[in-house]
Amino acid sequence: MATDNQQGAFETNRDAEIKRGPLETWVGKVIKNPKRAYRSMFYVATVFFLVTTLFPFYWLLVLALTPNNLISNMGLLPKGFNPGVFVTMFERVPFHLYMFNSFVLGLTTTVIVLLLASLAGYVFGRLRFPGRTFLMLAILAISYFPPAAFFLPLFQLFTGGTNLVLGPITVSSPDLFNTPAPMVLPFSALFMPLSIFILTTFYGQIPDGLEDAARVEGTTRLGALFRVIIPLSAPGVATAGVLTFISVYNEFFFSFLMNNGEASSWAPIVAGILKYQGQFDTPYNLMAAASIVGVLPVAILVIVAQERIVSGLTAGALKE
Amino acid sequence: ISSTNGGGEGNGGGSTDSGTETAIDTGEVTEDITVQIAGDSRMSDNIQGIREILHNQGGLADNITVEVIAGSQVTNNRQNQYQQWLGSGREEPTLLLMDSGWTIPFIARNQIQNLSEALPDDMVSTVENEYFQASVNTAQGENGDLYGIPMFPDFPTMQYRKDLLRNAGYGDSDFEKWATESMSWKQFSKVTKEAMNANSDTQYGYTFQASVYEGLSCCDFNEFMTSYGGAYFGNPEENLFGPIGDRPITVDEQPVIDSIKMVRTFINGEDDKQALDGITGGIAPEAVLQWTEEPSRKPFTGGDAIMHRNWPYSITINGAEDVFGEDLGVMPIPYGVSADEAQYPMTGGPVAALGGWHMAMNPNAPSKKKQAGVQVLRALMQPDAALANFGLQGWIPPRPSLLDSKEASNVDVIGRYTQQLKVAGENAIPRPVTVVWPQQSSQIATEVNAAYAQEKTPQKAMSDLKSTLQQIENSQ
Amino acid sequence: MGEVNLEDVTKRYEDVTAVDKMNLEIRDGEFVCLVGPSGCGKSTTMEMIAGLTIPTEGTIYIGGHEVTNLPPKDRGVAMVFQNIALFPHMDVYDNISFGLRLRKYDKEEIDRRVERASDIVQLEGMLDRMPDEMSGGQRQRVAIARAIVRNPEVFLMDEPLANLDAKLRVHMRTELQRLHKELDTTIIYVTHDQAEAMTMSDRIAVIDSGQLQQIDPPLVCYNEPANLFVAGFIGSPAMNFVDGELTENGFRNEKVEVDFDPADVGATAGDDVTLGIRPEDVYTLNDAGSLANPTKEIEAVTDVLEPMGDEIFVYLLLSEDATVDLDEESRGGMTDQLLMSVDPDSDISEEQDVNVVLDRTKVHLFDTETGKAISHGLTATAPSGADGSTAAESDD
Amino acid sequence: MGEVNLEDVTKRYEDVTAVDKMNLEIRDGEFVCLVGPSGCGKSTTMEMIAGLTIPTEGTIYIGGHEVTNLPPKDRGVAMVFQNIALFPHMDVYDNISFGLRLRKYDKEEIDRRVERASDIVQLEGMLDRMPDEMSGGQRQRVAIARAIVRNPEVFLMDEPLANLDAKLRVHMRTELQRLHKELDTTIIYVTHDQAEAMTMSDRIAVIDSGQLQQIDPPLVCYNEPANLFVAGFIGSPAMNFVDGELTENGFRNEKVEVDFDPADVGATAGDDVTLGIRPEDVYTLNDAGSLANPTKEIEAVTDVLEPMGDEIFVYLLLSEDATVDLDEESRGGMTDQLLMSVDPDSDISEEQDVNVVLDRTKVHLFDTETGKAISHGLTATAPSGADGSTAAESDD
Amino acid sequence: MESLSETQFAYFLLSPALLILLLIALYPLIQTFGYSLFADQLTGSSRLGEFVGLQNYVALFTGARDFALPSAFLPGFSSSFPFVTGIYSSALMVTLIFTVVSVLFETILGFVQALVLDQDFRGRRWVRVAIIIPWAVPIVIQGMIWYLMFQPNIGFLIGTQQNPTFLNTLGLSFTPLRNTADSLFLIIVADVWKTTAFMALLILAGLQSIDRSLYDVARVSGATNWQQFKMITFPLILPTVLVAMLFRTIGAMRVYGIIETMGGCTTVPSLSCLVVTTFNNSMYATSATVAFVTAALIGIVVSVYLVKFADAEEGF
Ligand SMILES: Nc1ncnc2c1ncn2[C@@H]1O[C@H](COP(=O)(O)OP(=O)(O)OP(=O)(O)O)[C@@H](O)[C@H]1O
Ligand SMILES: Nc1ncnc2c1ncn2[C@@H]1O[C@H](COP(=O)(O)OP(=O)(O)OP(=O)(O)O)[C@@H](O)[C@H]1O
Ligand SMILES: [Mg+2]
Ligand SMILES: [Mg+2]
Repeated sequence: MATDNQQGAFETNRDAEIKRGPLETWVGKVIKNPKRAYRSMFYVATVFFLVTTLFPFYWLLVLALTPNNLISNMGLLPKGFNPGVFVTMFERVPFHLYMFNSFVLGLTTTVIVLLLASLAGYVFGRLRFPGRTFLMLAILAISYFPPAAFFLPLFQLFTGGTNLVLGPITVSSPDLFNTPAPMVLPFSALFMPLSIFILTTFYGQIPDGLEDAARVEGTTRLGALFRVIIPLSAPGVATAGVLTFISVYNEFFFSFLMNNGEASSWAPIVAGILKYQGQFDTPYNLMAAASIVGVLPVAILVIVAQERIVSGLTAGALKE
Repeated sequence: ISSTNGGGEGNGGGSTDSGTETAIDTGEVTEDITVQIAGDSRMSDNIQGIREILHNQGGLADNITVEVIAGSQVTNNRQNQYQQWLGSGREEPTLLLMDSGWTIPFIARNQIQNLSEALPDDMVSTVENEYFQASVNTAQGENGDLYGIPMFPDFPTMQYRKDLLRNAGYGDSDFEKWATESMSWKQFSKVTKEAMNANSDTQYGYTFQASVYEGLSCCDFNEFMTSYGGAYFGNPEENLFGPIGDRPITVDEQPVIDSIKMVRTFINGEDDKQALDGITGGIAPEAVLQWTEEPSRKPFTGGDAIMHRNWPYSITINGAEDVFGEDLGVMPIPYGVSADEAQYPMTGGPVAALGGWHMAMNPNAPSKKKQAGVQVLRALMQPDAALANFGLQGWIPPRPSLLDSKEASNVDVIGRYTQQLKVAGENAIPRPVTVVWPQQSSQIATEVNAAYAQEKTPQKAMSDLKSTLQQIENSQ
Repeated sequence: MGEVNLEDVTKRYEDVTAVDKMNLEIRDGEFVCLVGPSGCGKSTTMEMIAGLTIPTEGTIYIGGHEVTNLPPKDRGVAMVFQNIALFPHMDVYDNISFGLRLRKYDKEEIDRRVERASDIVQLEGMLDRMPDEMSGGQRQRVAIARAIVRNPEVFLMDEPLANLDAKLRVHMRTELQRLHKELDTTIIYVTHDQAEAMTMSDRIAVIDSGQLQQIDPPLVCYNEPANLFVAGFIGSPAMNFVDGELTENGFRNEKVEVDFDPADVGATAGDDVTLGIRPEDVYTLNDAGSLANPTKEIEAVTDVLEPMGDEIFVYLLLSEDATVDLDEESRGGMTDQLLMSVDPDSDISEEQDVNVVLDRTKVHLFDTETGKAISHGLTATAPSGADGSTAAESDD
Repeated sequence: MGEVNLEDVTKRYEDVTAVDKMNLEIRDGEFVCLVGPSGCGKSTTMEMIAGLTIPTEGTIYIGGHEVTNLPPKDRGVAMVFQNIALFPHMDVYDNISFGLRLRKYDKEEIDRRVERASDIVQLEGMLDRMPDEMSGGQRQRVAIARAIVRNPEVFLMDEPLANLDAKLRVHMRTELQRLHKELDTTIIYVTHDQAEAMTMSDRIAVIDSGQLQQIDPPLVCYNEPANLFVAGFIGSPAMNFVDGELTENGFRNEKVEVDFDPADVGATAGDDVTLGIRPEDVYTLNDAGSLANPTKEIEAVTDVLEPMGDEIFVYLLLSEDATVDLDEESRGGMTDQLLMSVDPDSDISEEQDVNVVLDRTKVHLFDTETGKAISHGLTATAPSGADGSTAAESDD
Repeated sequence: MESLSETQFAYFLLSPALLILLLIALYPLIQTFGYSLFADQLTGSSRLGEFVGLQNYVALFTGARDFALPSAFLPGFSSSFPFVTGIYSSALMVTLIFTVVSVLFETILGFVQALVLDQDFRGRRWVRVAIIIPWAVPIVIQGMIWYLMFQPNIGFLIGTQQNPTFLNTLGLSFTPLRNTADSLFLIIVADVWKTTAFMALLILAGLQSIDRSLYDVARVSGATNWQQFKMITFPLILPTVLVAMLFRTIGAMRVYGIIETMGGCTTVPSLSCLVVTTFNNSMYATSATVAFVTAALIGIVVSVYLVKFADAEEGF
């Protein structure tokens, strides 16, 4: 009986279709079957986002492939085709070394941040203690300041300009200029509040029961953090990690001023990109090429890494 | 942890006044030593060639090696880096390549070595007597002492398309004349308009830079203004580099206003309410208001413009065989009034804003390094070395005389235009660099751009600017 | 050693006192069931013993050492959680072996133990499933296995069998008992299943509103409940309660009369008392033949019958106008009804007049006001002066 | 209307067939319990009816309409989940009123209904608690309330009372029954509690390994189980099974002999059969007096006694060397033991020789191989030639 | 360690994070605050002049320091905020507009992106890469991309008077990057392009952490997709969204890089622009002062925000 009804509905529908245009037909179908509407909305959204996010990259590619001299009155297609730019960019600047530096800086910072922020996130997300709100706000307040506000004292500290008085002895701080330390440390401090807040929300949402179970099984609270809470917050942890890593990868202020800009002095990718730039002349094509090389692999790597981190965390990377 | 620096006395770490003035042992260094130079990527790209020049043409001893760290080419960033390095008393690098546009603030802060005290007199006097005067001025302190050796000056010129002008009826004889005898803005605008009419498929007439940036205040506007006999602070000979607060502010004078009106005519045509009489209008696109060097060069290089003001680097690009080759013409910047008619000395005529870089010395460097640094400076100053560097890195020789040399004119592309450069160099006008220039510069750029964009009348913009500049002057 | 002592332990949440001055002595190797109504504080007590919740007041000892503030891992306890709490990111093997891996047992030992545990809970072949691929009962078995792979001194089990079917439950019950014997560990066990509590435990601790009501061996709790609460709580279906007054001649109310000498039970006439009698101790006159000490007849009419297969629950109304008010049956207190359990073969039908008698030896008396038990079972014979009409007297 | 039909419904996961060609017809307004061992596919069946899981094969109808692929919201069902699944970010009130708020009921109506539902589940005064501030049983009650505030055509309840104590469970049971009557909805109910299944349901559906074994009224399942599985599964403690052979004279094995004419039960001599007898139908000679149709005596010795309060379970060993092997008791099949339930007053002790008889009318016979039931209850008298020695004959 | 009280334990675990923050953040901030109490010093080897107390702050608020700061074009922008005058108020205005608009759009778009990425479909990983790469683009390059797109005669989005593009017909000027309103708009677009990924990533993580069985319950209760979103998804990821918004708000209020690389700090002077510009001009005391005032303003905005959402989520 039910099938009869449907049959009937289907028939009328077919009759009507003949007179309708394709759009109307589609609309009709959509009204009948809202799933279809969701599906199409979903595709429209996906395509929209793909176009809007990728278009500037296409534009970057157009710039890269167009010989620098011809970059003017650009249309949607490259003027000329100069794939050699991807070779030239490495000849002009040892870009891979800068990428490597960025990588090391990013990775080190990310590890430090995730470690410390995990502890802090655990504390803020799962423990109740006096001073909690105040400390959270205080940590947050660090993010209010523009990086320039930290710079001068830090520069002195890291270039040996600050004297530490330890009782009778006065030691001047070590000269860390041109080493990763004066970048990694400020990055860690400046990007940590974000991770702390992210992890706080994620850790706070893990049911107490699971932590309890782990503790009764014989972990310490910290053990439970690393074996249960962090793995279960894997998407959040991975995201905090990715955000931190990429922030470091892109950071400009400290990356630029805490070294002399040489690849051998741990200068990161931003310095590398700027290296292409002359005082007046700007080889847009080289910079575009360098950006593509600098960004695309990293983005892909980061996504792959994120997936691996998530699956690694959740599927027992912590297994002995 | 406590810091002896306490509440913010903020004395830049180890830097001390004394270091900048002591004489340096100028004798030979005997041991192997490496001198680190904070240069740019062009230098570091050419480091092998530079070493050869230093040892072969410059006669540098073999035990001294130079090493270049390539600071950012973006001049602001470089300045910033140097401020931190020198401010905190770092020992490296020994030598620093400094923009002539901001060497003076370092001098004012006692952050670089006083070369008049430290170098042998012969070196100092060579610089003072034989180098482009404008360049030398930007490397001197208030007391007239020398703090940097000009390595290469930079002067903008007017580039043009001979092929397009030929269509408008001009020929080689005109081009030859213009190469050394610049034309007036009136004529320039007329010629440009004619060429535009003769080449209707060419999009633009004259392209230059008028974005809100340092390049407008230091250079483009400075040139327009100076070529009309205007000046920022009255007589440039006396007041260009100070004394801050004790000099007139003259941006509201008629020549300055006229220069603004002229540019408005270029952009908006002769029916702009603030058009300048005698100037042919509508030769420059509105886009110049947003253009800096490269965006303004792109259309020219791309064949879409007839006239283009830019620095020598672009001559090399535009004069290359696969671009315009011999069809690229170069002349000094046109003038508004002749030097005689101009109110102040150093103004009027085919003025060119001064760019270029000096080599300065880090006073905190160990004395052995300073000693070797002096040897490097001496080697760089050798005429043969300067000429070789012109060929290698395109560094325009800092002594006018060298531009006349055979070697100079043999340099690829730019060698064809040494005479124009020499004229420009002799008429160069530095920006009024002082410690407050950075503040003044951004205000100037803002007001001038607003006036060009018809958002303010020239008079209003300049009187606003005057009062702001006054405040800045007074703040010191 | 695995003795567990709670001394005056109290746990207060903001507005709730979950556990109230609890004193509990559990001997080494003992199997104790905690029972009590939902929300009475059983889980909270377990959590405090495990160290997951810190008591607001009081002291906890395990094996003679104070552990009140010790972290769980140092207490040597294993726990099966009421909410199961499997680690969702680990497969069954990893869940079960979690505690062992923490303790760095070697691979083979772990494998051996996991295999053994999964055998016991009948999870062979599921070791690589993830928790979300399992049924409710399977998950619960994983949780049990996770606790039993370790050999702790104290097992805490919070309704470990709630999601299992009767068959499996019986199986698990015997397995746990065997385990208990083998390992000689202390087991504290929360259950809502009377059969579990009765068969497994050495002693049952009955808790109400955070307070310990009675802790005694199962049959003692069943036969000699300390108070109305325990009497009503232990036994399913629950004991019948009839409110009345104590007279010189025994218990009296409108419908029910039970004769005895108040002095025999150490009470004085005039008190308000509640009489308790379990459904299986109510007999129809037909069946009363085998009964040694019946009470006087009580007139009743049957209401609802609930056939259970192996017995039938008969709801009897004592007054004609009463209806079975399943809803408002409250714990303890007077009701106008009696529940009787009869043989499934009995030819009893709804709305039929039946006269019933109670087994005197199984009659409980409670002080209505305080709820305290006064006596369990009356003397075999009715006191002189009371008539023993229908009941055959035995000399047992 | 609320009839629910499953036609050949199958659900396969990667390597497991959770539900296997299930055919189930549930009538409008019926109360059906699904029972079966853990992991047999009960929850999966419920999920498919609710629309949360789409069957791999087969068709589902609700109220006569095909709903196989319809989203849950269009099926008019409410469900209590086995894993409870309260919304952690909502307080009790919001959890309960969730479905009503979705349907934009007005505030008063919502208040009224929530109050009613929370009354039923005895959660008054807890409406503003958050789920993590509640005990396991309290949470489960919220889950029940969340389902019953709505008046759907079909209720699905997956072990809704697993975490409740006996008392509360009885209360909830009657409440659900009342609700069922009032609303006249179809209720499909998963439970592991035999008493629940027996008392509440119109019919019980017994499932094993994803397959429906029997669907019949409770007493039919209890008294006339369709096969060995059902017989063993329904009833707690479980039915005793004794393997043997069918001879001309009836059932025979080493220890147990039951005389009857195979023709009477429609079987032929020589078949392997399994005899089933429930613990309450095993009598000691002493108690057998009341028994109309006893079998021949069986010699046994008592092993373990399990006193339950209202009865005692006695494990009998039939051969002397046998021990109670609680572990390997398998469903159906020969065991050397019998479980007997006796009155708590019986003076029976461990390791005592007792001879027992079975109630002939309660003897079940199954085909050992296929498990199919052959007969339930034997003719009142033994066939001629068999001796009816001890049993008194009645004319019933 | 386990025997520490909850409070002790909390502080114990926090100590490494607090230590590094103390050294790397608090110490320099105190130093910098010290700087703000001195006068600027442009000559001589000392970075700072004499002690002036709070005069820098006074000068900033009264507009007496405006000459030293980049100023916006549009006079309408220097509308009056209480207690703030002149350029500072216009910078505040620019910053607030930037913050509100960009954070709003980033949140909405990020949300939708996250919802898209939460679906299971073929090629999801690549769509995810696509959505995330803008976030990986260094600001210099981000600036270059958009700068060139809107550079007359280079990019194709800007036409000429004779040959306007559709953007021009919509009202974009022919030199949009020299004009405060237009460049602010374009800078917001560029920022939304880059940082939406930040939102999307965080929200996606939040979505992935939701217990799926809650949706089962909701569906059986009759929730439509929209209702599931509104009543389950949204409240459960709200804490994550709030954190993301909080940090984007703070980030946006400190915007500097993209402005500098696209329009220039003189065209669109944000609060951070003032800090960096004065810093680059060696006016360390003014820079420190502006930094502290900026931080205080951000603090105020954030407090308003926190108070407003405190009911929504107690997590903070
Ligand atoms: N997502 C899944 N993936 C794989 N197997 C599953 C999945 N869900 C359930 N199963 C399996 O399907 C079978 C039936 O599961 P179901 O949850 O229906 O059992 P159940 O009868 O409800 O059991 P219980 O009484 O233990 O709750 C089980 O063997 C289970 O392991
Ligand atoms: N975190 C908490 N905040 C406030 N009250 C709580 C909290 N945890 C438990 N409670 C309350 O404490 C009381 C005891 O809870 P507990 O979990 O111990 O009960 P239970 O005996 O285990 O009950 P059930 O049999 O239902 O699981 C309950 O009333 C419960 O609501
Ligand atoms: Mg509990
Ligand atoms: Mg189930």
